[in-house]
Amino acid sequence: MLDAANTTDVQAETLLEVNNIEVIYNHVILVLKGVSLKVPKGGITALLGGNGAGKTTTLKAVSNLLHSERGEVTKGSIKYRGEVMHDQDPAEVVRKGVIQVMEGRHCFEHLTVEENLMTGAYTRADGKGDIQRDLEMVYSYFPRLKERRKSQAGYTSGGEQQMVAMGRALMSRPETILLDEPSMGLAPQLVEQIFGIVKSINENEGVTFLLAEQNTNVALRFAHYGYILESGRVVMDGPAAELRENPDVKEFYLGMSDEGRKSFRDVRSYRRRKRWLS
Amino acid sequence: MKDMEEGYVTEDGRKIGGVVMEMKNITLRFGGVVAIKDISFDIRQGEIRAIIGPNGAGKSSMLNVISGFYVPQEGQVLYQGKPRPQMRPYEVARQGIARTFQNIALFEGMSVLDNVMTGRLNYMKTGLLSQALWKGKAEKEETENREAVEKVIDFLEIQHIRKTPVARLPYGLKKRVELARALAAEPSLLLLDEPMAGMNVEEKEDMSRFILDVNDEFGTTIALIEHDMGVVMDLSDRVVVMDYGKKIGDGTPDEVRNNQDVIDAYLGVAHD
Amino acid sequence: DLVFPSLSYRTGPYAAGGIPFADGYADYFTLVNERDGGIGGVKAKVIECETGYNTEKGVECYESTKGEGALVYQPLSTGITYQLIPKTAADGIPLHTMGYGRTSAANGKVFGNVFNYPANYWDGASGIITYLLDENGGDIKGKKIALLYHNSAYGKEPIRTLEELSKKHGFELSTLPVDHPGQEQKSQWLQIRRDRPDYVVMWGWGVMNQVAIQEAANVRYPMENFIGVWWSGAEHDVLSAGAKANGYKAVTFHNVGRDFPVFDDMQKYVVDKGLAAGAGDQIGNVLYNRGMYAAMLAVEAAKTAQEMHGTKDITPAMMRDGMEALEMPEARMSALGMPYFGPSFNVSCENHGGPGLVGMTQWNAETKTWSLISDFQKTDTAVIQPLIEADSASYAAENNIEPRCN
Amino acid sequence: MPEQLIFAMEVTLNGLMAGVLYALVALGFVLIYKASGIFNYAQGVMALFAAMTLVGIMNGQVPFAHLINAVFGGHITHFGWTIPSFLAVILTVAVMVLLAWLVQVLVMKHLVGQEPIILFMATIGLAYFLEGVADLMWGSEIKTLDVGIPQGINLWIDETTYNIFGYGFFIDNLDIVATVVAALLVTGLVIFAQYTKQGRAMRAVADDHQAALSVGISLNFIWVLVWSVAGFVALVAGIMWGTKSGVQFSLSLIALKALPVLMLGGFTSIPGAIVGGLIIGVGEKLFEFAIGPMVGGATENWFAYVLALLFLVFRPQGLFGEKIIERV
Amino acid sequence: MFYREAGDFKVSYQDDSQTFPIKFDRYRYYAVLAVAFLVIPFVINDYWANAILLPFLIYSIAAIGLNILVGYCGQVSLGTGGFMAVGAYAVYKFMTAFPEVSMFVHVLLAGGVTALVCVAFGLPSLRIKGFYLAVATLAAQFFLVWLFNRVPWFYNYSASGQINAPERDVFGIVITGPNAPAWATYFFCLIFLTFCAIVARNLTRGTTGRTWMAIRDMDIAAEIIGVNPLKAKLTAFAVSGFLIGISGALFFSVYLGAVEVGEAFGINKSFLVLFMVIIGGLGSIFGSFAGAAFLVLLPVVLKVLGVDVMGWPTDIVAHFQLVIVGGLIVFFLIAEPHGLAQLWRVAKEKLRLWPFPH
Ligand SMILES: Nc1ncnc2c1ncn2[C@@H]1O[C@H](COP(=O)(O)OP(=O)(O)OP(=O)(O)O)[C@@H](O)[C@H]1O
Ligand SMILES: Nc1ncnc2c1ncn2[C@@H]1O[C@H](COP(=O)(O)OP(=O)(O)OP(=O)(O)O)[C@@H](O)[C@H]1O
Ligand SMILES: [Mg+2]
Ligand SMILES: [Mg+2]
Repeated sequence: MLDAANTTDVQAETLLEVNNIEVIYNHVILVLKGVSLKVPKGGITALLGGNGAGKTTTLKAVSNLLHSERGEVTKGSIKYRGEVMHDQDPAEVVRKGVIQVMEGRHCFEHLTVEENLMTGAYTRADGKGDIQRDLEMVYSYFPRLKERRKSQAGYTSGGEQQMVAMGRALMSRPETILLDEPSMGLAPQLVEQIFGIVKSINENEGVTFLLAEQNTNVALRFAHYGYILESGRVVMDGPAAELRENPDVKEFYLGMSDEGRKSFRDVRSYRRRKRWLS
Repeated sequence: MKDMEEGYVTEDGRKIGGVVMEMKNITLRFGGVVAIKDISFDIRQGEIRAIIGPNGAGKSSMLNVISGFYVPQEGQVLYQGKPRPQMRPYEVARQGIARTFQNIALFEGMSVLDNVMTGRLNYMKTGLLSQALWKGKAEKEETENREAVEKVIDFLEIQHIRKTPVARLPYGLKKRVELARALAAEPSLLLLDEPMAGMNVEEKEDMSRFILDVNDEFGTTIALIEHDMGVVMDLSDRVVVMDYGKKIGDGTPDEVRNNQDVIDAYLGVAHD
Repeated sequence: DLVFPSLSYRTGPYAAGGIPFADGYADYFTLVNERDGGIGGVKAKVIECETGYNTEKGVECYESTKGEGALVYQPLSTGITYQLIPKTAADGIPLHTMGYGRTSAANGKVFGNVFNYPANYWDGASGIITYLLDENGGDIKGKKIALLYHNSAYGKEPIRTLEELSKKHGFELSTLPVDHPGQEQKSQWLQIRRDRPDYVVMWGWGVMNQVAIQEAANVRYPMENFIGVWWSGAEHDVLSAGAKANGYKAVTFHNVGRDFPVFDDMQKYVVDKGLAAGAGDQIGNVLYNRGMYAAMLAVEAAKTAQEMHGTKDITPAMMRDGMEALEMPEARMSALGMPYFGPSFNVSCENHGGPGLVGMTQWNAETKTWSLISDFQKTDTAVIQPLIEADSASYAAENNIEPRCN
Repeated sequence: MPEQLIFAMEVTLNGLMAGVLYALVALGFVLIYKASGIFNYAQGVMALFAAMTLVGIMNGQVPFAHLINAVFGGHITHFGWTIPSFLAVILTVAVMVLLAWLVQVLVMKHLVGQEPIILFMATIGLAYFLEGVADLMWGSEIKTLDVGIPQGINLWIDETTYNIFGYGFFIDNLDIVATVVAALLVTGLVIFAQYTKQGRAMRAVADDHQAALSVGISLNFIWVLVWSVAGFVALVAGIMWGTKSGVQFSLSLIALKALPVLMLGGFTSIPGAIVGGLIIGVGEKLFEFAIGPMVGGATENWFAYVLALLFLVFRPQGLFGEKIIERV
Repeated sequence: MFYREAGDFKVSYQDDSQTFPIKFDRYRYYAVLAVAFLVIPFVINDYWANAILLPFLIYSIAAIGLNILVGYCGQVSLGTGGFMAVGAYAVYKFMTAFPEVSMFVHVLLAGGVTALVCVAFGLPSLRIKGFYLAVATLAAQFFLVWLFNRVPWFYNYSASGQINAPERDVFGIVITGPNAPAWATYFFCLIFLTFCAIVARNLTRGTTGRTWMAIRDMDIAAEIIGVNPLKAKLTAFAVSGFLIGISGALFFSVYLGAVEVGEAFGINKSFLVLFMVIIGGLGSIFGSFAGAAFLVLLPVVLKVLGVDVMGWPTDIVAHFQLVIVGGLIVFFLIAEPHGLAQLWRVAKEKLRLWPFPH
């Protein structure tokens, strides 16, 4: 099994620092209640947690996409390379090298698959040749996309759209990628593959990842460090390897009991919920 | 393969009945893209039937064919033994087929309660006039259906968000509300398109429990698409495997798991 | 104070026409106040209310001003007039719709409160035909006349009269409606170009006028044979077509130009003192003159009322009496510094429309002036009167009105 | 050739020309719709505003003169100079760019990600606002616009057709100029939208504001760009229509003539605007010519819409519009 | 502190689905009704009735009608002016043909006729969606106006082509024509508004309303789960047409008394009602009231402020009015895209949390 967690010795600089932020939607709905996290350069940091824990919101706070959802950061600070990030145009954030792959794909429906990928290169100033090379690279990662390059993205299957979204982000040659649920709706083979790609990009090109993921199992296998979010607060954090061994994480996030993996059939009458905070 | 006429008995002792829905040589094309190529399979009364396959294999399209949203160019759909004439999707729904969607298709502008109530359209019969005056029949009907819906809401444990607009809900809860909406219709056949995508293990466990309970308590037949092999292997009675629009496998989870074609096309490594 | 509300429109699609009229109306009252110290010593007060040519705003304006002791309404919109006819009747306030509004209101027996002297639409239509008869030595049999009209109640007004007249004089009438606002008249003008009518008569308002004149120039229709009603004959209607508009004609019920002594007073007492309602550059424009004429008639009616009732502070009811007894001989106009500014006429209980005297004006593109090219002539009452009787009779029947003046 | 047929030909030709004029207005709509999914109701008022500004600049009018006079007293109206039309057009374009920027900063920026109907509503607010400002700025009286575009019958066509058919066709010079201008504009815009990076970004923005932001497309920039171009198109339309009918309020109503064109051609298609314009122009003129006299005329307004409606029933996205994606 | 839902328990599902589940709202609603029915008729004068209250009441009905179509069913319509014209001409024909029948009946019948016309023009909505549909409804707008202008039968062959409301009464009280007392016209419209609002509320909280909203939010999914789109859309068109027809009938017969179709029911009317709906809040009955009040009152207030208080020339005020109305529309949309109703809801939500933030 691939195990990236033993590369914890990278004592890299902190690229992204989220400091005790609070996010409110619509002026009334308080969603993040003081979230802090650090993303070291060149690392893969995972953000774990159940539904509605606030993972997406955290990522959007970083990429400054909250604004268009009528959300705002009311407290705390977000710094990228020591520079304060909020109040910056989202496009500016991308130009700084931080790009987000949004949850739920968000492809440009009316554009073809290839045009979608090309929009990823919008902020790039380097020549056509480089962009073309990267396009080929994306196609080599996702051969399925090459087959469908001329189809309108709106008509591709859910998984294909997920690949488009990933590929589009790669096309911008980012320094940091915020990945929101990359594995959602992907076939198991592809999940492995995508994480493989994440890992190789991370290792070969030094791209930093902040990864929100439900699939804790895979995420902890590839990430270096993990934060567990619940109801808008960070309830636990630590190196991925440690988290994997934590009994609570094991039980609630990995679905393991002492006897190994539980069958989904067996949980029927069994039910217990543990929450660190409620 | 278990293909005795009158059904079979599962390992845990449930009785599976005869064929309720049969797809015969379905072919579906979109312009040049062939989404489904000559596929046949059946769904039996009371079973949990999984459809799996790589992305873009045509699984969702298959559900859409069953729902009547896509009309296949070739092939036939037999429902309860009879060939189904071409129908509008809402007529299909009236026959007792309910479903959830891969990209959540809730009515964002409505509360959870209202969303679930729309699931009961089949049971709403009063006329416009009576509703406009909100007296007598209309009010009674509303109350009766509300009771039924509340049962579903209780069952899925979403009481606390009853009045919340769905737009505000996190992904996982939305999926659950969608299931509630489908269940409210008290369907005989329930189609689920990736009901557990985007959930963590704990939530998947919850969802599995709901699915099993529905199947158990109401005897609802379930067809489900899912990428989590654990879930598929544990829950389903029989599995169809699709790849590039073709059927490459059909059988019990164990049979499928050990099918080399399936391993090559989909699973990658053999899953335990 | 004597209150004269002015329901004006300085915005919206017809602002270009509404502005000069409202300026003229207001300025004349200012002049009377400044020069004469008011009407019979009582100051006149103009309350301006913007309607934007919109009927609902018209209602709001009416309701908000009627309580201020309004003496007479001049709404400058046929639509608002229709609304106000029953309302003013109920409130006992007179309504003066000069050259617009409900034509059959000329019948004072039915419309006790409404006045449309000195001329109405049907007079306009008839006046145009009379003029053409004169031009052609009294015979227009077999001539083709096209009516290009704004496709609204207003534009449809002349059709019946013209139909009657075409029966009587044997000309051929064709009608060409133009939909609001009237910017696109290609079809109509292609048809005119094909059919080559001898004359084109226009019932337009707003942008329709400019476009029609421009298109007439484009298809080289002889401008002398193109005649508009008085709402299609102001400077701004012809200016944009430039030299090509030379010779265009419009029927009128008052004089045009700046050559009247009253304008010297206007300059002195109003414009130079900075009291003008507008920029003061509209004086002498056709619609300014019309607004001023309307104000003058109102002032004279008020004076008549003051004399009749022996009081300075007249009520709307007295004002009504004054309007009904109004006499406008030439001498009176001359005395006001407005010689031959309009036709001489008297109003009576039966006839609220005056004698229907109309003249013809023509545009000179070089000097950029309109000039009166015919006398104020009588229109064909034999044709018009029965129409008025019929229409007012049906109104009376609908609303259970007992005829007055018996 | 029978006379009626010749007339019908003339009507058809004129319909085509009228269609081009409609298309000029429709183009502005298409641009903004394509770039943001906004149905820009203010396009008509923008044409009015542009034309008024052009006239105002040419005549050396003092902006807001009336207001200034009313508030502070005084009688200023003109600076006392006139500006040649070419220069005035450039200045007006600059004003339209400024306007685009203001619209972006003050309005659109705050409405990113809202539903289309909300954005539509905002443009209606903008239309009101702009109309009021235009009137305050330049006065609401009617103005004559002459930038030297020839107007009136084209004699050459008249003569040529006379020699062929025995009846000289009427074609307006202004329409010919408009056709040439429209052809240039459309070519340029098609190239821009389909083949440039900004064009692609523009279409991406229309599909999904958030996703566009997430890949680093600056909505600000794209929208200012597009609104500027739309402002320029509005100016062109304003010049053409203003030359025809004088510059005044009614100019803003030409938007209503552009809507059926838009619908028929497809909201998202630049060539569609032209083709739609031609079909509508010919259709309504022919209908008025052939059927109009039987039903009392003035059919053009509604017929254009009914015609477009008929097309839509068969192609709900218009002739060239992007297919409406219906999936679950 | 006084705005609470805690402690306000529901013991039955009927209670829970009532119009105002929160007690405080319910009392406020009764209070408003009481003032509207028992106080205003006694203090009303001509100005308030004709310049403010009648247009407010009538536009509220129209806005509710359009809100059903646009806000609840998601079918954007720009044909409101035309449909109001149908109501007006229908009531005119009924009034003149059957003078002895009560005005209540006439107005309701006019609503019915409009509903039919509206359904006919709603048919294309099955294929045409979004702004395409909006523009397509303009066909109805222009065609209807043209028709009423063109065919003399509609205006009883009157010379001018205008229609005039003859004097008609209800139970002996004159409510149309110039002699109708202000309180009677007000009362008449108020009754219709109350009726329409209740009908609209009942429909929107029940099955029909849910099918409409389902179509609005996601029409394909709605059809797949069992909503018959044809039925849903056409009932929305019918109900909307019914209300808009009533408002058109009242607009003509009670409020203006005389109309010319192109002017009173032109495209501007369509836009005006749509503004009311959007500014008030899509999918909210309360919003329809708020929107109507806003757009009826604002110009009057601005006029009074500008002309009467500041003493500015009317044209400058009129231009400023445009600027301010436009500016406010934009401002409100930015502050709260979901309209005044949502602004109100958020305010309530804050109030409920008060004094604790969040
Ligand atoms: N636009 C919004 N308006 C109001 N509330 C919102 C909005 N978006 C998210 N929320 C709320 O914020 C909370 C956190 O949502 P978020 O999407 O960040 O969760 P998540 O951890 O990404 O969950 P999931 O795994 O389901 O995606 C949820 O309770 C949700 O209801
Ligand atoms: N309406 C459509 N028009 C054109 N192509 C379509 C349409 N619907 C589906 N397709 C194509 O058909 C193929 C099958 O799509 P489908 O959505 O059924 O895949 P899937 O098996 O559900 O995949 P996933 O697991 O990624 O959801 C895809 O290649 C898709 O692009
Ligand atoms: Mg999320
Ligand atoms: Mg799928």
